[in-house]
Amino acid sequence: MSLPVNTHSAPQRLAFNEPGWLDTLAAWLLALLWMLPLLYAVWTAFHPAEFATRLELAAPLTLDNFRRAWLAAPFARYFFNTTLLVAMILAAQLLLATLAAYAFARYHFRGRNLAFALVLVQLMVMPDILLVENYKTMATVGLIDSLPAIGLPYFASAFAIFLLRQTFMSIPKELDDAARVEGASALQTLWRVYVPLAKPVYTAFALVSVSFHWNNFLWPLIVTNSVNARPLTVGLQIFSSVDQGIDWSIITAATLLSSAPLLIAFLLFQRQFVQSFMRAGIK
Amino acid sequence: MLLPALVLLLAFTHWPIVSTLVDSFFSTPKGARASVWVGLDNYAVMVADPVFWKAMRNNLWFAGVTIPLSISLALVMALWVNERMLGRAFLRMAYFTPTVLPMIAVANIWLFFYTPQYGLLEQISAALGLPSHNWLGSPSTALGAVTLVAVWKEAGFFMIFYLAALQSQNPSLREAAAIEGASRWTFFWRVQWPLLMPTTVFVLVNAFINGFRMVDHLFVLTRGGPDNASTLLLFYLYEVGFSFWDTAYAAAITVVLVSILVGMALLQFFVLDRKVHYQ
Amino acid sequence: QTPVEVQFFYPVAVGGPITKTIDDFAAAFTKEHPAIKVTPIYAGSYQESIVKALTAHKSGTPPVTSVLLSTDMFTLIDEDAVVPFDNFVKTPQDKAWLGSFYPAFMQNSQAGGKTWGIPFQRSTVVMYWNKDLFKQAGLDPHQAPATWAELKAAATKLTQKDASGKVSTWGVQIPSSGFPYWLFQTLSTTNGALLANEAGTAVKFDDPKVIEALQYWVDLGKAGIHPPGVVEWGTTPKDFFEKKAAIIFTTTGNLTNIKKNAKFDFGVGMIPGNVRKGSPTGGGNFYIFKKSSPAQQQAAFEFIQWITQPERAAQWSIDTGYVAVSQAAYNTPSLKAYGKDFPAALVARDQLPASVAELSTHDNQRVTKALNDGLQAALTGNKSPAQAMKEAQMEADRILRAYK
Amino acid sequence: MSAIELVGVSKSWGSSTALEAINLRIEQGTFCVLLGPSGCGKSSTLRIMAGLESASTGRVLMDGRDITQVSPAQRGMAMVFQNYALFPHLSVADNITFGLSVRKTPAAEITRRLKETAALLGLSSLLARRPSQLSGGQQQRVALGRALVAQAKVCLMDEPLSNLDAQLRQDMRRELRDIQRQLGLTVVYVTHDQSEAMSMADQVVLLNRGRIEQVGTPRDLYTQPASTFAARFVGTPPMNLLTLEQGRIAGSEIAIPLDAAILGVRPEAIHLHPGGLPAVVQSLEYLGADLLLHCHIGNQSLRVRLDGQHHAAAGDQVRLHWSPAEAHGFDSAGQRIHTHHSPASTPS
Amino acid sequence: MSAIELVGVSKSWGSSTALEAINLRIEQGTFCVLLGPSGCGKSSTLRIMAGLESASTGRVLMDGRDITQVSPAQRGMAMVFQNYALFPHLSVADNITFGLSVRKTPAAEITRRLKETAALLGLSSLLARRPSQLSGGQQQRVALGRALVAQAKVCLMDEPLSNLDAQLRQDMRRELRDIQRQLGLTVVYVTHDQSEAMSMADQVVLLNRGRIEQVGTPRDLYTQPASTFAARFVGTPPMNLLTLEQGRIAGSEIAIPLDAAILGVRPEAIHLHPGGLPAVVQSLEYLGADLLLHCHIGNQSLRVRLDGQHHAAAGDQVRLHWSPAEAHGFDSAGQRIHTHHSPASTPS
Ligand SMILES: Nc1ncnc2c1ncn2[C@@H]1O[C@H](COP(=O)(O)OP(=O)(O)OP(=O)(O)O)[C@@H](O)[C@H]1O
Ligand SMILES: Nc1ncnc2c1ncn2[C@@H]1O[C@H](COP(=O)(O)OP(=O)(O)OP(=O)(O)O)[C@@H](O)[C@H]1O
Ligand SMILES: O=P(O)(O)OC[C@H](O)CO
Ligand SMILES: [Mg+2]
Ligand SMILES: [Mg+2]
Repeated sequence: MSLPVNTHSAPQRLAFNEPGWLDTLAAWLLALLWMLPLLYAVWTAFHPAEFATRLELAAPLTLDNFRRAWLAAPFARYFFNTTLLVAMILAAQLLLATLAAYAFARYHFRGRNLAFALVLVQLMVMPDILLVENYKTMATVGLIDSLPAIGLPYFASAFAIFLLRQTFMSIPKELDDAARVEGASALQTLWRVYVPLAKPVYTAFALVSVSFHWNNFLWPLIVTNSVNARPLTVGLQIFSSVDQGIDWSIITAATLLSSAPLLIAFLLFQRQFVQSFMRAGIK
Repeated sequence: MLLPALVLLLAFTHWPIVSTLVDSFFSTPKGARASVWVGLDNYAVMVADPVFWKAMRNNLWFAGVTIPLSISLALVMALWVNERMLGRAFLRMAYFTPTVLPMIAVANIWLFFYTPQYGLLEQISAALGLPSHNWLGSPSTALGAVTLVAVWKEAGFFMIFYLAALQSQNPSLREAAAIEGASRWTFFWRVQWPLLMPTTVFVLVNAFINGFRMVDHLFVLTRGGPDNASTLLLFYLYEVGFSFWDTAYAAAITVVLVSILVGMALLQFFVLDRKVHYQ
Repeated sequence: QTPVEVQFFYPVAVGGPITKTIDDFAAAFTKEHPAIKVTPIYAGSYQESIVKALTAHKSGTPPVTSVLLSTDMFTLIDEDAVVPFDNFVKTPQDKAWLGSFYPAFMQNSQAGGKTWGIPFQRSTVVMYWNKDLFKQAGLDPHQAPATWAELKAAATKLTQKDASGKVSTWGVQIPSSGFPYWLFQTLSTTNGALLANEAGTAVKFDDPKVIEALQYWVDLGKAGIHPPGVVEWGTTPKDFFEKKAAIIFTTTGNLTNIKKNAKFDFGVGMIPGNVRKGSPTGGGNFYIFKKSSPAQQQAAFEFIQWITQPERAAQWSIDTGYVAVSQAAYNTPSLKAYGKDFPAALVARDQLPASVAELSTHDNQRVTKALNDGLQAALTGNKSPAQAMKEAQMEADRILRAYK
Repeated sequence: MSAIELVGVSKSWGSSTALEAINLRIEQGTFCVLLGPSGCGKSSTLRIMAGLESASTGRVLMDGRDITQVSPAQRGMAMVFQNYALFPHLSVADNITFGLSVRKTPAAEITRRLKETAALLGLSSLLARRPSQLSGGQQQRVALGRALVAQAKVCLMDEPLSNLDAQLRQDMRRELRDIQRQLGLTVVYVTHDQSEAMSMADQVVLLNRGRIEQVGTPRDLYTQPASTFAARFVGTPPMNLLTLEQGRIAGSEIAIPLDAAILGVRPEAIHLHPGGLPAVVQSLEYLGADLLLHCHIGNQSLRVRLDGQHHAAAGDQVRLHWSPAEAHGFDSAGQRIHTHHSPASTPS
Repeated sequence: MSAIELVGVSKSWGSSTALEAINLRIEQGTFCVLLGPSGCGKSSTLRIMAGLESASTGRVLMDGRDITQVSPAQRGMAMVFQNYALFPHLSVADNITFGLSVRKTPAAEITRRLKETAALLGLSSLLARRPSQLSGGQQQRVALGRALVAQAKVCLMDEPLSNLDAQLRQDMRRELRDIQRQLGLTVVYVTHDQSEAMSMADQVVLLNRGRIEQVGTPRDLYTQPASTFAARFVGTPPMNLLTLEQGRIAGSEIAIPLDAAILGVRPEAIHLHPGGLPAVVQSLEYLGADLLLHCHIGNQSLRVRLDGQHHAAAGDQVRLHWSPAEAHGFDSAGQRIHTHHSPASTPS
């Protein structure tokens, strides 16, 4: 630890609070390493195929890979499916979890602990693991190859219930009392007091949920057969199926295309994202 | 209020768990042949199935490496970006980015990194004059290669949790420790780390679940090969269930997977949780 | 009146704009037959397509028809998923059509006296070689190695190393991911072994001739003239373009792709023989699914008939490199002209007489996985060829016991 | 007729009893303070009045009507919570009108009442802010606004000033009292701060361990504490309580002409006087206006409040004197012995 | 020699200045209180002494040695943080001995000192508990223990009592003072509570907007406030400040024989006297021992502290009197005018 030499300079904290230059260097190296796949993808996607495996600074830029990728598979449809899917799942999760969490947080009823334990089971055993049985269920109810089939098993999210319950419990009971004294019903109180107060948690959860389901692969792979219901990930995998011989340029272009919405959203909102995580107290 | 959520949970979590267990005692129906009670036959097949054991061993190795590695990296990242460091916002973003990228998509990029002869690793090792290596094509490195991808994917996600926890720690603890003469290192080991324990448990549980759930990249990178060197339980389950259509055997494998996860849940509930909460 | 909708899954396992070709066919057919609407759905690799199709079948909503590996026949029959074509073959013309396909392709299309699959996207494995590299190595660029011994000798000369002793070009490259058993059949067949019986109920992986063939493959690697470990099917054409491999084995279905992308003069040849010449046939057949309505099945049948007509088959062959499925197709003016101009396009067909059926058994996915695992184990040096094949045999026997 | 009446109200939590058969009348338009130490049952009493908690036994009457079973929303009482319980996500305006909008009051009416209330409380310029952007005093006024806007006749307040700093608390006390008088509200006000109770109340209800210890005006409580508990609880510094043993101050030879077990004298009633009782100064506390002496007589200690201009040092010998009228007697159970006349007003 | 000396210390945060060239000497073994309103720079001053913040300009000396560049760990000062900053995962014992074990003190020595400190602070029976299992006062003592066990000569405390309830705060003040005297510590103590400063300090440093307003003993500050700021900040209720216009109380015809712009009189210095100045009672505050009258003279308002036994009502006419010695004069800039003799001790 070294101390700042010049105390007459602009105010600054003392050394015990500062990371050393070695830390900074290491942190940056690791960051570059972590970015490498993305950097490579950007490089390849924006250059002609000949440069996919060669890094030459003089390589010309092109958008042709994106054009080719876009035409090679029904990406527009995939985007539509994924967007719809993610929105549907998120809406259902938020609605169901809000109601359930409120019941767990503020009502005392018989079997509450048992019910909560049942919810917690799903934290561990996620629907992905139970794909064989869930597939059978979907087949029985005739939902295979539809967006609801992809979404249904995730509609009731134990994680969301757990998180919201924690949050609701941490909301001062007095706010609930105040709302009741002011004449609000239980649902009014939930909607006008609890939900707005849990906003950071909703944001954090929404981001986790959206990125999880935008990226989810195995279950959609199994329950979808056709373009009608196929989400981006499955479309991308079929598109880049290694058997065809790998055209890195077009695959990276497609990869960037399909992750762009999340990536851009994250870049734009990364501050809020990290903060809402912190405020949500997910820890 | 609780009903809709509970019904869905019952339908897609609890019922499948029970019916998986039941199915694992029956044979697979095929075409005209209906399924019949076979007792423990499916488990006997499992015990004798070298691929299952290979998948199990691989999965334990995969989890055993991914969990500590991604968690310790996450911790280091969080400690870094928690401090006032040059380009902190960029660093946070860089570490976190893998989390938002679809695994199935980035696996294609990693495939390029690992490709023999002209892949990135090859180009780097060539530049350094190292011998070339077929990373995904050799049994000795295939599993390691897919594990590395998992670590890359997970660390940033866990970092966020650590970061959130660090930020909620009382900043005067650091000052108090400084006054008491503690170095940064002492402060970390004696104050920050113990206080992060609940987060570590949370992250640990998540890492554990992911250790048995993350198989997307296998579809692109190795498909479990070569010679099952990189196959994992869930991937094998997928193959048995949807490639071989042996649903009864798949049920038995599911039962094993569920038992592992539930076992972990109980361990966490009864052991870890007790020890780490201070408030 | 709404047209009958025919959903149709198809796979792609080679490079090039296959999807577009198929879409064009479907559009053309629908234009000619307004009462039928054919919707092609690209379903991924062969592996993924069979999974999709069977999944769909199990959930009660299969596609009406699909192109799937010819080798999936037994599996599809066992799952009671498909109907035989004999049901639809009524008129003499139909009968003539059914008889028009190359017999080699029908080996994997018929069982129990019925026809379950109609050849469409069919292939054999052929050998591609880089004439420039041949010249550099002092070999005759017009003369491909014709025997195992010649192949090994040529590959030895073709293997190039850079200053640091690292191999920059491999003499020969035979892919071993995806469907290693199929490429292995080029070696087992030429060594005089057949891997399975016709009924698909027994295999002979531990035949000494099979082990010997595997030993040859392993030895190519040990000699340092074939890349070590498992070689990707998908990147093999790219390796060829990049001159990382001088000779490759791959499907004739990649021909058009290679023709377009190779920036050098290349040759296409039959698989080098040992005790005999030979190569497995490969590729996909049309199947009609049981759970679709009779009207849909009939419509699918019409489509399949239409698309396998000589002109279409010729067009398909030119667009992709796959073998046109009937002799008549090779008599069409377009394919004749193409073949004259580009003789390489005929090699696969000329290889047909020596060809054998692709490995196909009941519970095909599992049996082939057993063999694939064994092959990979041997190629990566984890097991000796003999041990690997013995274990694969045991596993296959266990799986097939139920079908004896 | 009294605005609120509790009849035999008790409350238990499982096996522990928070309130024991409370009987209490609060007259319309008065400012009634529930005073007592932490855990004595003040909040419980208030919450039972509000309907937020149900009484284990007993009845709650409002204007003579039994409302024991009526839900909080329908009692039409307003309440100000200890930490204000402002909705942090709503603006000041929305906080104030929350109840009106929940009750579907017409928009024009809401606007009108909001304007009036904001004007009354001097909040007009702050209506768009969030609670977090307000000072403690402003927050307090918003909470008050929310309670007032409904124009409820009864307003319940649970330690509304306890989070404010000294200066602000001082100002708010006055403001609250003014508003209560102006609007003729019945206010039930909970606090554990005796000086707050003294300076604000019409009627003080002193609670101790779930029982009512004393009810009366501030002056009653100060000048005629009904028990040693009341004597010790009201006043800073509190009344000195000296144990008497056989008519003498314990540990000394000083006889006290009082037939009691405990003698109470307020610190400000004690003066330095050459003819007083001898005592020793243990320590001092300088408070500017006052100087507090901590003295010993026998083995009893007592505090003496002197003018701040006095000088003294630890160890000094002093002589203390108080008039007999200032001596309070308590029996060994701590109950007041009513033998002495008092210069204060008679009990109500 | 002074234990701590600040020489021309200033501190800015970006463009805003928290401290402006502070010069301050704190003598060894004294109890020095930094007093001032929120944001005046108390914590900044303390943190600069501790080395937790670096001064923008100026030097910090300790026993004459320049320690401006020395790290907090090496200054050998102890510090008690406002929120205690106890390590929540460590037991009381481990919290107290944290510094000793970090500094590799021998185990036997640690045990011995822990025992002593715990005994001194009455923590002996709590050593195995976690901070979360302690009451606020106990936590405060642990924080103190952690600071004392190191046997540092200088102990810095940042509002250590602000989280405690009134009773506990009262007790802790005395306890702290006792310990400081007993161990001969130099204590620098930050508070914004003037009564705390008055009752504890040897020396009070009154800060206002980053400057030192006045330095002196509590009595100095109370009896000789150097400015209207000091006059208003010290004392409850604070000194009345009446604006004079041409020698008269503003808005009245009452002449005051004082050559000043502002007249200051403490509420307790005013008495009812038939010959006094006429005033009108606006409102009253009954506090038991005292009765506060809020009165008007002209357009100026002032508070009068009377004995609690007085009766009065709003609207009463009263006559107020104070001795000339109790009148403080300030110029229009708010600075004290030293014309009057004072009965208090001479400034130090
Ligand atoms: N929800 C509850 N469950 C169990 N006991 C409770 C509950 N609420 C209050 N109590 C108990 O009832 C008693 C009275 O509590 P109450 O809140 O009325 O006290 P209070 O006088 O308001 O105290 P404070 O000044 O600390 O707010 C206490 O002993 C308390 O522990
Ligand atoms: N880290 C900081 N960054 C910017 N300004 C600061 C910082 N810390 C303090 N200040 C500013 O410096 C001034 C003095 O702050 P300081 O904390 O010393 O006040 P204080 O007297 O301790 O107040 P309080 O009684 O509220 O704790 C304030 O105006 C404050 O806003
Ligand atoms: O690549 P294809 O289409 O020639 O066919 C490959 C084989 O049949 C796979 O088993
Ligand atoms: Mg209370
Ligand atoms: Mg401060």
